[in-house]
Amino acid sequence: MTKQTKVIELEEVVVKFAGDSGDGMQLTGTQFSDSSAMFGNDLSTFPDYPSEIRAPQGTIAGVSGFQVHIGHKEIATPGDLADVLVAMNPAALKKYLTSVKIGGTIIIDIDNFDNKSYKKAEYSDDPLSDGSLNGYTIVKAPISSLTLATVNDMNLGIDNKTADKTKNQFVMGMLYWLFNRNMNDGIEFLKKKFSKKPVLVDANIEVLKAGYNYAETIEAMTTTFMVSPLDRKGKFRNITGNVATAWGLIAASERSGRPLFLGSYPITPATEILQELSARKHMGVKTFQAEDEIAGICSAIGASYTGHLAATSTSGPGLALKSEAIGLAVITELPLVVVNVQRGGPATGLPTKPEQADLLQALYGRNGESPCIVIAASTPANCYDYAYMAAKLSVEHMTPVILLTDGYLANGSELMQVRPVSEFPEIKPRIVKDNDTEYKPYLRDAETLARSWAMPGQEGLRHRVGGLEKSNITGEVSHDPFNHEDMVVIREEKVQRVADYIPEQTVIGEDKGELLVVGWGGTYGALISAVQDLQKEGRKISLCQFNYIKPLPKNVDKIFSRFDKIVVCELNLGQFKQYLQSQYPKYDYLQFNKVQGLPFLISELKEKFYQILEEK
Amino acid sequence: MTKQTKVIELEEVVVKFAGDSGDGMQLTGTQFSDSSAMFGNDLSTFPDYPSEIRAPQGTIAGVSGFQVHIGHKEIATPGDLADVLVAMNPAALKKYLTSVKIGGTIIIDIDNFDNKSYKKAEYSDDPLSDGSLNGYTIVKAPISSLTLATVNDMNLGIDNKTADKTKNQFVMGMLYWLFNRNMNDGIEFLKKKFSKKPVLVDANIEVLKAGYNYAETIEAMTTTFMVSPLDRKGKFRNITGNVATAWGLIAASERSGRPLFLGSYPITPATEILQELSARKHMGVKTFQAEDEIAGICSAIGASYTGHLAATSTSGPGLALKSEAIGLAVITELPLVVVNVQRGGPATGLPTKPEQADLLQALYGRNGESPCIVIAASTPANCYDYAYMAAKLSVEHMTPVILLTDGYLANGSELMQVRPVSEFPEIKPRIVKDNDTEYKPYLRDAETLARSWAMPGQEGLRHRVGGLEKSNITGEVSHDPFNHEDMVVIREEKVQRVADYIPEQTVIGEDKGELLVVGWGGTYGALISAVQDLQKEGRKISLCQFNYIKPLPKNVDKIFSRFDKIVVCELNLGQFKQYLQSQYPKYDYLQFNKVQGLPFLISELKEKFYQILEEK
Amino acid sequence: MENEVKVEGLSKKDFTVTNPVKWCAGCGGFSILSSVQAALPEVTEKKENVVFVSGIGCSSRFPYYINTYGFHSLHGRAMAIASGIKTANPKLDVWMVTGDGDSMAIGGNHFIHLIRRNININLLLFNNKIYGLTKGQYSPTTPKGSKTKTSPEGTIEDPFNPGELTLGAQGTFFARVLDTDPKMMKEVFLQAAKHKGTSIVEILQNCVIFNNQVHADITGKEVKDEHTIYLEHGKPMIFGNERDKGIMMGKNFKLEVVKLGENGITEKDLMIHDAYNPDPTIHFMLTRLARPEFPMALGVIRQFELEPYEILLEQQVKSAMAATKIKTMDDLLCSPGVFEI
Amino acid sequence: MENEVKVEGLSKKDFTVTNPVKWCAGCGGFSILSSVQAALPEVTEKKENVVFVSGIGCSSRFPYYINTYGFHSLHGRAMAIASGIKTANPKLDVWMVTGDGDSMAIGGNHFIHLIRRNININLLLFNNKIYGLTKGQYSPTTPKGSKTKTSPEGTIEDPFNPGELTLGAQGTFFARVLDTDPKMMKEVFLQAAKHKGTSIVEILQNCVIFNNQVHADITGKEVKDEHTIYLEHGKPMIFGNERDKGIMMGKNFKLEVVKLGENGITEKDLMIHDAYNPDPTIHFMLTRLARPEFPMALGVIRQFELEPYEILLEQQVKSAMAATKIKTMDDLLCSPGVFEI
Ligand SMILES: Cc1ncc(C[n+]2csc(CCOP(=O)(O)OP(=O)(O)O)c2C)c(N)n1
Ligand SMILES: Cc1ncc(C[n+]2csc(CCOP(=O)(O)OP(=O)(O)O)c2C)c(N)n1
Ligand code: SF4
Ligand code: SF4
Ligand SMILES: [Mg+2]
Ligand SMILES: [Mg+2]
Repeated sequence: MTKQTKVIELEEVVVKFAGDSGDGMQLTGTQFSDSSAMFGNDLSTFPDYPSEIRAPQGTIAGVSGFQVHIGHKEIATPGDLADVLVAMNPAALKKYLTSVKIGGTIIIDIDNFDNKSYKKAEYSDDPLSDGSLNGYTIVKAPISSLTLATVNDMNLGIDNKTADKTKNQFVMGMLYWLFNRNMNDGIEFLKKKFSKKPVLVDANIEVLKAGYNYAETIEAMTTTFMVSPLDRKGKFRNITGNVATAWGLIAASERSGRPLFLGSYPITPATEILQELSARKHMGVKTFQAEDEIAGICSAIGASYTGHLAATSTSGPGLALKSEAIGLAVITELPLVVVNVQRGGPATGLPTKPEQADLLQALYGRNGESPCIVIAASTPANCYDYAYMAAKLSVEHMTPVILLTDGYLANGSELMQVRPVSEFPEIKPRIVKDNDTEYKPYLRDAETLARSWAMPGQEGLRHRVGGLEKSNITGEVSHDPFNHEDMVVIREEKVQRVADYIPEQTVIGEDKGELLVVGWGGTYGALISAVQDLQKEGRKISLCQFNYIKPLPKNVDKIFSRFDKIVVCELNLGQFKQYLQSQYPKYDYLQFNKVQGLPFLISELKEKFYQILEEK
Repeated sequence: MTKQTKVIELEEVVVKFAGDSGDGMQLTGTQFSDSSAMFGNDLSTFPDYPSEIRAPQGTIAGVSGFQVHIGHKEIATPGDLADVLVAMNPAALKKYLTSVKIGGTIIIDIDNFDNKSYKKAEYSDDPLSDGSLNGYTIVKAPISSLTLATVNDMNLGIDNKTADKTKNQFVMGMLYWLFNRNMNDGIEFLKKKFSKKPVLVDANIEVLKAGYNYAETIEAMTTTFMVSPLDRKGKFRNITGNVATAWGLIAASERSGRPLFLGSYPITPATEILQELSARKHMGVKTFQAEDEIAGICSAIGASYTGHLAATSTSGPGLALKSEAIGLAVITELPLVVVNVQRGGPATGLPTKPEQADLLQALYGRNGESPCIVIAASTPANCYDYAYMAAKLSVEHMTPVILLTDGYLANGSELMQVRPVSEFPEIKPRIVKDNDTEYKPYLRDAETLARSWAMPGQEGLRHRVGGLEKSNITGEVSHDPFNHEDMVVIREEKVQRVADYIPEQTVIGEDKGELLVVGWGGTYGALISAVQDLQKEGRKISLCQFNYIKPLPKNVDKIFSRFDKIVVCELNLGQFKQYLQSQYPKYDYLQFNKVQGLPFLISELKEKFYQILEEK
Repeated sequence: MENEVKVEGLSKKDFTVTNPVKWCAGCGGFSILSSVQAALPEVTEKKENVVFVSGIGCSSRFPYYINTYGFHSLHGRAMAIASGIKTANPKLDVWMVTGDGDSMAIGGNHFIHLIRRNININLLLFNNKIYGLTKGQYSPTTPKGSKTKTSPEGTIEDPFNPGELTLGAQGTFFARVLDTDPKMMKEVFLQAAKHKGTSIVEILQNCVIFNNQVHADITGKEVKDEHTIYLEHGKPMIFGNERDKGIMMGKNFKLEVVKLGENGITEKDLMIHDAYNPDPTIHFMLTRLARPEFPMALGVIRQFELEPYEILLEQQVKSAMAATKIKTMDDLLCSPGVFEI
Repeated sequence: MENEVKVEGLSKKDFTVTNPVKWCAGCGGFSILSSVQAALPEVTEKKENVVFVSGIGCSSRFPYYINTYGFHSLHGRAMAIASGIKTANPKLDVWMVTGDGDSMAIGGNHFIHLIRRNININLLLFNNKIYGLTKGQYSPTTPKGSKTKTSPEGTIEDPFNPGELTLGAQGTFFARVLDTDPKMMKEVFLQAAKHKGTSIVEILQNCVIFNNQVHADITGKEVKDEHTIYLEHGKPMIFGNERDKGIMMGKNFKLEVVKLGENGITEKDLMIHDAYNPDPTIHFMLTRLARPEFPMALGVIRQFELEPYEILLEQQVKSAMAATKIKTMDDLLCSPGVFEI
């Protein structure tokens, strides 16, 4: 098949798939991502589910989207705007038109564009003729009807409903053509996916080919794109933040020799961590799906007392419910990893949308002086690393760690390079030997102030823990005023000393300059993209993205002091800014906040940074 | 009975009663306080219960204490050290000896001072002869035996155990004599108290008289004290912080016309609020003793939806459990008063001890951006005023208010002047009229940004509230990004605008000077006492005690700017300081913290202030 | 929100909304909603008095789909919120909608305490035996062994039976209905509404997406009459396509399925359903009847009148108010304990 | 904490502590503690394997008073913490001590879920029908009408019966004992310890300070034998000072108290206690027997063996581990889905 069309080489491309919840757009998106990854591109993806399970067909509320950003270079976000939109119905078009670059390509399933569908999508005019699509390349493909025809022609005895479900392969076929990809990958994928239903393999492959051929045949698509592979070698996986978090915990369990226990209760967008670990019994993982969040964390505290690497996973409302029990882990000085996948608040809020507004809750949301280590992951793949570190710090310092991620990291995916577990730092739990006659429950390590871990079943170490204030060293209940003050100070100091065990804060860019952009957690992708764009233009701008929040790395003051201005960018009203203000009061912190349940756009960040750089 | 003894006129006196949990010291203390109040003294009291219900008799753990500070002048605290200690057994003496002023008077029940009791009290030597009491006036009274003899002599058929229980009246009798009081008050009190058991009236009166006569007769007590009445007029009550809180809510209910509903779960030291309101059904109050703290607050939110003045009362661990539901009240914009009586944390911590470490939890302990009004009472009696204000702000601004008190205010008592309810500011709930065709659930008042209150049962106003983000004005569920941002900002702004409706912050002392002492809540008594002492010495020191915490009063910056130094004093590790730092970053805040489950001593405060004033 | 003019005589239309109902096509919720809307005009006099409270879950979206006052609250907390509403204002008709997770996982404690207190609330429990809204994890009612997203090898927990749990918590009213039978639903909803006290109505609801056909052995058109028995107070326990089967008390206090006409058995030998029996033992047995040995019991299994909590509280308040001289805050402030100087 | 040398053959002394036990003089807790200490040597082989978990309350101070591993946790959460301990390490002997408030007020949800999951934990429920530690408010088991600090006019709530609640939650073991009867306590604790699954032991405990004599009608020396019946599996239900009374199944499936020898009634007419019956109906009736009509049932009322949760989980883990080729993290990272560039 020789091509008549022009091939454009691109550094990066953003494709968005959108359709009804039942149209299989999540699957198509994943399939396209995987094939890009195998081809050698870097990538980042983000799904956009509706908040109803299946809102009425054809309505905007029912549209499900999936965005993927692939590149010949390193890719840090799923992209601001799409180069290509696949819109399976008018609702999808309406919802996402503003997310397409001017001049972008829009592939629509013309079979679904009729007056009835316009009405459901709340269009008053026909969008195909009202001029609203001027400036875009519109490909009107009869996807549904050609799919049906293809399958019916095969006489496999497949009913129309099932046949219709293969139409996402028609779309895939068109994209294979559009991106000059080898269709064999797709064929292999389908063979595996439907290995138990051979009829479906055949049907899907046929539809895939039909899509490819259709794209090649029609004249609407005169240009195709080529995004060449990156020049890098190694093993990679396309991984979501939630799976990476689960895996990081498994890795830490293996390295620490402590079996993994997760006590959890399902909640969007954290549920997949529980699901993933429930499917990992073959790695020796035990999961306990509790009756609620409180039982989730409490079962984990119990498991921690028995010497397990214990974790609990949740989102904001669940973290609120766990507050009291986190305090119990603080005062019993037991290790515990609390994963909080942030979503829009307050209360139930915007459960499917990302936000960074649980930071102050993580830091302060408990009665009494109740310090925890707080860390945050910043990309889907490094959820693995920070889950690992959370576990390491927790068992080595004998105190709970709150790991913050968010719905954007959790559901988004990117390529993770596979590194052998042995390359990760060792984890050394402070386990007491049987019959150690020196053992006292609250005897502490001189450096870290961590107590030791003795577990039921061990001989000669019987002791009790609990929520009442304990006497230092002996661990007996104590109402002594000075002991209480000592213990309050020790628990805080123990957390502060973790600063000696974490990496120094890095600065991306020059270590001095006009503007230091400060971010934390999941905004990394957008911030680094925006900052690097400005750096390329020669602006004196650098990025300081925090992963360690409590304690802060030791060199923060030194970094901050070398910049003329500091702007703290967050998806909340300024929580990290407020925290920094209280820790390093001498700086003036500018702030840039967005609380829309959406990630930062690179464009809006750049605009803000230009503006700050210009205000002298 | 003419007196042979010297009468010393005193400005103020601190008396401490201490004995076994069963010795009735709480009752004796209260009786002494009441009689002092009726006599015209000002006063402040504080009980000190053991944390076990009845720890073994004679042990230090089982000692129950009650301190009362009376004065011819205004009294702000229960006092640092006691002038007079009544110690019913050696354990009581051991526990409280260091709480007595050098030169003070110690009355002991000599009948209980024997080797067996010394052992229980962990005395290795006889304290009466080992010199440890040198420098004190020791009155060795055979309280138990004389009481028994007195009652037995009456032949009333009272058994020894019951007779023994009257011994606290013997102590009272001695104190009536010691303080030159008219015993008729005591007799009247006993007649009322035992009105249903006339035998006990007689026995108790006889024992009271016996104590008086004994004191008069023996030579050990050569001086008596006279604390003259204050020169003030009016009606007063001796009231604890918890009762005052309950009553403040009742008053607000009456003034707002909204019936009062309390949903609560018992927890030390907040339980008495529930108990007091449960006993106030005659005022139309409904209380709901819930199955847990979450049901407590949720039932109150339900009641608020029906148009009740709704409240929930708890302490730190309970506040943690209520976090998620407070967020629900924030997003539904329903009025709700959350009373949090702080105690020592973290976790169960020191449940019977006061602390101020729930401040950051009150401010930030919820998922998402979830602003509440936060206010704090500062004396037992003004719990009444701030409970009233909490209710007023909540129903007028349609948002939850967290009222912070602490175990020290809650159980302590002082005199409250009775003011007619009409003297308090009006409360105007924003209730919608039936069939108001303009009504929209989230339509707002232009000034306060408060929405209106429409309640089930009202015609033509059917609507829904809930925990998902709502569209401004219409109140429909909305996932719109910009609406969410608007609503997050509006909810915060609504709370900030409350600053227009609260009094300006007052400064006690000059409005400029060398040192501004900053405190908040229950430390008022100690801080004002210390500051006034230094002011009398001509030091340029003033006090700024905060009751309104979020929002802060509008004139704070102006006040702070006029002092050379600011020191923030709190019973935690510096939570208010941290908050001030984030709100007014330009000041250097010194801090003085104590986390011992104990209130500040006036003496330690003065020492600190001297030191700061001297460091130039 | 409604801004319309009041009309006399309520009809189903008074309770319908114009906004779209956003459950999945084929969800059991639709027919339940419609049955509730059909029942309401017959049990309420003022539509303004009706309040629907729910927690979080697919089922808990209900208040948006019915034109009454409504509160879509927090996951598991609807029982507590509804308790507050009804206790504060006993005049309201308080209904609750909840799921098997909402009421019996996170909300389990409030569920049993609501029942124990016997607050007059009508609770509709959409039992689809799965967490719908979070997309398919097992719930406390999921049958043991089920494979779900969080139990890839099958669950290892025995499920709650909502009926047994209700009776174990001192329940005064329990009924079970099918989402496929609007007539039965309406009938039972009316009885629930009339019951003074907490009425628990378990509705076997189909979730087409995550647990499709989980109740098929009960609700399937062909099997329903053979696999269920609809209980009515005072009537003999008969069931079957041909209404030729019945339930009898057998030996050792075990229930038995018998065939009418066989072995000389007639209607008179059958158990008569006594929903009003204060003793819950037989009701406990009935809630436990399970396939394949028995048909599943439907209808009102227990209905025992006991003065509800909010009425007893109101009585205490009223008599306290009548008995006191302390009527106002000023009275209280000047009540004994005050002294004048 | 113990730093002593291990001795073979455990005795009560191995479980006693030297620190003072700080309950009020006369508290029912003392005799319960002593009975537990007496039972432990007979049911545990390694004292290091014993863990006592409690919530918050007077009763929950228990772990400080017994020389074993212990966790004094949060109010109401002991069930969840103990579940985590036992699930994580099934080799441990996990005991729980809780109060009526701790287990059935704030802890109610964890209580019913622990029971439903049937985790092998022995739960000792100190039922003094009051909140002791917070000084005398009513609890979910306080008899209706009781005047307490929070119910000055008497409570208006019907109490839970822990037995009924346990059975309603699919309980496999329920027993009831008296704090005044050490022999009975020890016997029943031994059976609870041996039961595989969640054992709920309700102990009627006296609180001398806030609820003195609340159980007097049951525990009083003079009335005990007349007012209680001690049930033993396989034995006829006989009671009374003279052991001349029994319980029979009467008409309409109602239990009846009968006198042996009267109306020709002999032992053979009496019910035989079948604790092992999988069907809980009769157990449900027995937990409900109440004065004055009936004696209160004591002893092991239900004991039905069902594989506990933690064992089923361990089996799933073991077979998953045996079946997989993915054994290490490196294997997992390189499992399907990986690609090499
Ligand atoms: C505190 C909290 N925890 C968890 C969740 C997540 N969540 C929402 S609904 C739900 C379960 C829904 O199941 P069910 O109650 O059976 O309702 P259904 O969707 O099946 O109707 C869960 C776990 C939440 N919203 N809030
Ligand atoms: C979260 C929380 N809420 C409330 C309390 C207060 N509290 C402690 S024990 C208790 C009730 C105790 O009653 P019960 O469980 O019956 O134990 P008992 O003291 O009678 O043995 C309460 C309400 C607490 N410690 N923590
Ligand atoms: S997911 Fe299931 S329960 Fe939820 S709306 Fe869809 S069909 Fe109904
Ligand atoms: S208060 Fe009651 S339950 Fe608590 S220790 Fe004292 S007697 Fe025992
Ligand atoms: Mg469900
Ligand atoms: Mg109790």
